[in-house]
Amino acid sequence: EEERRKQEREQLIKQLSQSLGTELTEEVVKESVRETSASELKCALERDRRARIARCSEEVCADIMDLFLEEEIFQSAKETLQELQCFCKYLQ
Amino acid sequence: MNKDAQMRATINQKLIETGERERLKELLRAKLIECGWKDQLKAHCKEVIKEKGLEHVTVDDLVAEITPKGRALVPDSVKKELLQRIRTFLAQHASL
Amino acid sequence: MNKDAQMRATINQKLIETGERERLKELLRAKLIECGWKDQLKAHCKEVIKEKGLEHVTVDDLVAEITPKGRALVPDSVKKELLQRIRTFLAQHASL
Repeated sequence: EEERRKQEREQLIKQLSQSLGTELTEEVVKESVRETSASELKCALERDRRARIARCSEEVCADIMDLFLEEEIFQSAKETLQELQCFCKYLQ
Repeated sequence: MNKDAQMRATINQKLIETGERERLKELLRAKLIECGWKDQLKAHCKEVIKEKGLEHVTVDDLVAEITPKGRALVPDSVKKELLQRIRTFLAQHASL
Repeated sequence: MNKDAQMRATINQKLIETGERERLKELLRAKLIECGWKDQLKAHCKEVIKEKGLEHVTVDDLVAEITPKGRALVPDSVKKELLQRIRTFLAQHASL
């Protein structure tokens, strides 16, 4: 009788351990998967944002430079031409 | 409530009361990091994000996609170690 | 409007609102004088006028002739400094 009870108890412990193990594993897997998914998505979004800022900064910089050079080149051409025309008139 | 269910409820209560449940989960988390499971999960997340496109993916999509792989990737050795810890705990609480 | 275009618009708006765009132009002007760009451009203008003849050249002709050289003569260090200033400005305006 004692032996039978002992076996029953061991069997029960085995079953309970297994179901508890499965339950805890499932819980940890689900929690970790959600946590990892959230953090990976957040990181990916942040990387994307940083890359976009870097790309757009370069484009804005190029635009500013282009417009600036356009204005400066035009001014320089106009001034130099006027200067030479005045000088020529003066000589005449 | 039958005898098994009663026993189960008592054990769960003991696990929570003694803090063993949290310790077991901590152990599992640590083992999963140690064996590279978490890194595999991260890599899989990156693949899914790349595949679906950042604009079209939500946390729920990712969870749905990677959970089956997450389950499958848990090494047997980790499962065995957890089981051993649970058995030891249950054996120590023989009065159950 | 796509995300990049939206961000470019936001950056431009911020640069204008804060007066930074004007300050950047001032910086460019100063740097280009300092490095001799302006003098080189003027010398190139004179060459073109001499070549084509004062009577036969218009401002538009001159602009068309000197623009490629004008752009090519901008030192890389000046371009880099401008980009760095924009990056620093954006880092200080983290709301983007």
